[in-house]
Amino acid sequence: MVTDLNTALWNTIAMFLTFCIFSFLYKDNPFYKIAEHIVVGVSAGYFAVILYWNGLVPKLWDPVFKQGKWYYLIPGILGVMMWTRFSKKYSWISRLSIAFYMGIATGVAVPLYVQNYVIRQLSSTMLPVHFQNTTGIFNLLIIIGVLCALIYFFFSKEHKGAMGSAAKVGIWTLMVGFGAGFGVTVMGRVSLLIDRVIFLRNYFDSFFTWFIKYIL
Amino acid sequence: MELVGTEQCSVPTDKKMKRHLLCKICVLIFLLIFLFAIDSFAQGTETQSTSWFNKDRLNVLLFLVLFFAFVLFFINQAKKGKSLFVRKIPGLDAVEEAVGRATEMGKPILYISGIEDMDNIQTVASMIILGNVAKMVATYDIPLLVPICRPFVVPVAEESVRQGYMSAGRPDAYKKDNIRYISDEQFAYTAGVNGIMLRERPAANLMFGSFYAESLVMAETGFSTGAIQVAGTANIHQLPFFVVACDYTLIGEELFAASAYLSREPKLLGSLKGSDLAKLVIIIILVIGVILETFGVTRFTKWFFVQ
Amino acid sequence: MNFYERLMQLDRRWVYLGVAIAVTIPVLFPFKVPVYVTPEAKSVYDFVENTKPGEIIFLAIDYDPNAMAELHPMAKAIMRQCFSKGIKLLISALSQNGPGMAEQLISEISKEYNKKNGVDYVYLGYKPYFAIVMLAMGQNFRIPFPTDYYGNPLDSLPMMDGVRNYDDVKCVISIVAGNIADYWINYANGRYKVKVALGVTGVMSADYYPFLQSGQIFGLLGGLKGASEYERLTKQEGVATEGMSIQTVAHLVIIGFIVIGNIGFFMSKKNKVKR
Amino acid sequence: MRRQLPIFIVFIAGIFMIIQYFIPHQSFEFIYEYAMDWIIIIGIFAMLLGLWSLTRASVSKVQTKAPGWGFSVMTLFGLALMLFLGFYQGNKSIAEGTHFMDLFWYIYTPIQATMFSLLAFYIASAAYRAFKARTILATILLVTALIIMLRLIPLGPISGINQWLASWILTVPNMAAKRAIWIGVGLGATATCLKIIFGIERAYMGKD
Repeated sequence: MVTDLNTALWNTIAMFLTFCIFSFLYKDNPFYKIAEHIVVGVSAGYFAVILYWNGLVPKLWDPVFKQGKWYYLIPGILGVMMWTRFSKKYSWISRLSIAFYMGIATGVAVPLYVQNYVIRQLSSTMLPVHFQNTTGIFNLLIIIGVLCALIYFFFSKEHKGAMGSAAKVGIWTLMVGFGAGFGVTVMGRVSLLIDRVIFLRNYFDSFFTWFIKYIL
Repeated sequence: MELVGTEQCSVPTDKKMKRHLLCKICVLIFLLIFLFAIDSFAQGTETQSTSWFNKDRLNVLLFLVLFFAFVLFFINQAKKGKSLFVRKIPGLDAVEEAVGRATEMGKPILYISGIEDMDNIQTVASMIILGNVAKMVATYDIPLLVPICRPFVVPVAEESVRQGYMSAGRPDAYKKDNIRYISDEQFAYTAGVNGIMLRERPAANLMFGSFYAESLVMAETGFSTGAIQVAGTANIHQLPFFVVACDYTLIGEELFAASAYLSREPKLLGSLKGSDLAKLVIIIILVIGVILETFGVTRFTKWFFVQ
Repeated sequence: MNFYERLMQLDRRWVYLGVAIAVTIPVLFPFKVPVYVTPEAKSVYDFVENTKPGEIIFLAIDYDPNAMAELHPMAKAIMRQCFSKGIKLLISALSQNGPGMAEQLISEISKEYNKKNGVDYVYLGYKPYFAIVMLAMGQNFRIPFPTDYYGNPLDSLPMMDGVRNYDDVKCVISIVAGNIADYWINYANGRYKVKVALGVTGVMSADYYPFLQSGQIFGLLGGLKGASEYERLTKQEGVATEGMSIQTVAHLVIIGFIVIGNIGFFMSKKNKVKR
Repeated sequence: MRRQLPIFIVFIAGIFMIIQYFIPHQSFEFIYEYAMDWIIIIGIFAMLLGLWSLTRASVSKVQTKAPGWGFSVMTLFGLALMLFLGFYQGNKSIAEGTHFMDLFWYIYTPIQATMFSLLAFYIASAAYRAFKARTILATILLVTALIIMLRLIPLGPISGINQWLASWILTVPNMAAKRAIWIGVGLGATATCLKIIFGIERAYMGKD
């Protein structure tokens, strides 16, 4: 891992920052504050630069000036209009850009939500129910679960009587789902921690090798 | 314009008319340019289709038209003054409770709108809730802190909060500096929010929007500061963590129902009713589909399959 | 506060310490735990085992470096199994930040088995809009990828001789983080009927069981667990097997804390009733 | 005009994008791609607003010597350094091996990865705190999570049964819960979009 002094120095900084963040588990402290404030500045700068080179240049600059697609100036102008927010008097102009953005975003979303979230889920829940094998019975359970959980999401009726019981089964189903979601995630999160611990192990490994080789 | 507010009409009517005309002409010219652009530049696209309707998507269209009709019908009903019942949603009652508690303690309220941009509808819903929360907070003199992850959300959040303060008649209490951009990066943002939680000690953390892995980091840090926490998201994979670590959680659709519930505005409540009716239709279709499928009729199910 | 109440309200830092120890000790002093092999992992393994030498499997490396910890071991195990059996690999990388990482992985493993680019494997690389790429590959691999990652025309590569589209590969195995997986199922399997197996992150795995049930995918590897099962099946114990021992201890510790909390809860409730 | 025009634009753009979905004609395909670029481009220009907001907050902290102002200097320094390194060599500045990427790999990445890994601790503490059999709902949550977690632990002969139970939970009740939530989310999100497009919900745009 430690191949040259440059990398060694960088890795030491990385190791130090790793410990800074871990120290937060004990309590808030100046080391965590250092790491926190640095990463806020660095990441904001990183994103600004990346957005410029990987966003603005290929999406606006190149089409307009290299490929002659002048009509890409229109979103460019709308983008510049966002900057009127720096002025009190003209800040209303930025609302036009916001309006375009919101219109496009919501318009694109509507059919996609209906397709992916409503109709697709609906069609894949239309399962055959039978009692020949477990699949048919499980299908029935899935359908009951979906129906009850949907009933839980009714807002304009009081959850009383039959509807109340169905809503109750619905919330139980939801809770089973959440428990499962929680349990499944633990493995992934522990993997992340293992990754960091292995980073530290490798760092100290190579550090001690180097230490023994050159100092002793 | 139906929303309550401090709207002023200082422009004389005929001048206003002229402006209206001007704006319509502008839009017309703009659309013409737009259509011209389409005609002459549509060659570079991936698909070279010349058909004018995608028949595979008829099911989506029908559902959408039905849904539009439901929502608009009930909004109309509400406008006519028909009263609409909405069941209790504990998570949303808790928002008011949280604001009340923060006021008692004289501590700030922290509002986190998730880490996605305005093109995610959850962020849009979150901004609408933010407006309602701002309205609640405005009357008491406690700061409403809104750290933000995406630059484009900043102006929208500013407008929502300002609008909320104005609706409550307290435009003077609005502080722009409390709405801060932190970082686009998920965990840099999380680090910043953690910092705010620990140093400014908000009495209430409201987290509504699209959250990812950072949900639990924020909720656990918030818990350790003793804040009352209400969260809501439609991202299923994060719901378990909010349910476990927060005092109240809005599950999925409840997040979208929040604006109607909090504002109690009849028109918005109408849309809730509309979407309930749509749910009823879905349940009926589902039952029919299951019965047909059980008896081996698969055409119905197939018709619902979208590519 | 009595003992049980205290048990119920341990300072969270004790929990943190528990987790830290659970993870650190196995990293410093590795040991092995037995792995239970699930049928969904076994079916991927069996499929590859039953593939004849010289036949082609399509391997899609569709993840970014930040999913490396979980998915790299899987990709390695599958590549090793294929190369050692003389199966040829056609490899793509459809995740935006993945191609460089995939290239490193391929050159590392191919060196181990002395396999040659163009003869024993072909690395197609990355093209944006994965859905369109998948559909186009159903027609011909040469539409989205006229050349391979290194710029060689596909027609100049001996392995690609007579290989046109999905019909000429035995199956698609996608090691994937994110929604690209859905498109392999809907497009590659749904439209072009090629057999698809997935290796996904632990968090995603729950979402893909239904596809297994409906037969849209023939096998599924989930997270580090799936990788360790595969390592076990192919008898090459690597990072995932080591990782699983840490996972096991960490899970035990977390479960232990849950049990402690509940003991505290029930006992203190009991005590209150008595009083 | 200041108030009407934006509402009008939202309406036109929204309806247009909905219609576009149903028309496979190449010119509409083109509009879709073009419109998506609009969103991206407008979003990029908004970055300056974000940077301004961040800088202003930090500078005012430094100016007023608010507690912890020294840390704000670090934020400003990190930001300025990144911006300088990202631009001073033109478009070569962000290639692998530059100082810009060094900062990315050795400062940003380790902090980001470590923040992420804190979740291993938090997931444990959250489980310890919340998974107590207080109510029926909490018990359901606790039991399912335990069954799923035990999947990873070699239990000898019970392993097979637990494995089966875990995959049953994942494929049956878990699936049902997800589908119901998705359908609800789909309806809620669509309704929210409609309210935006029809100008019923408009406070986000301000109105003076």
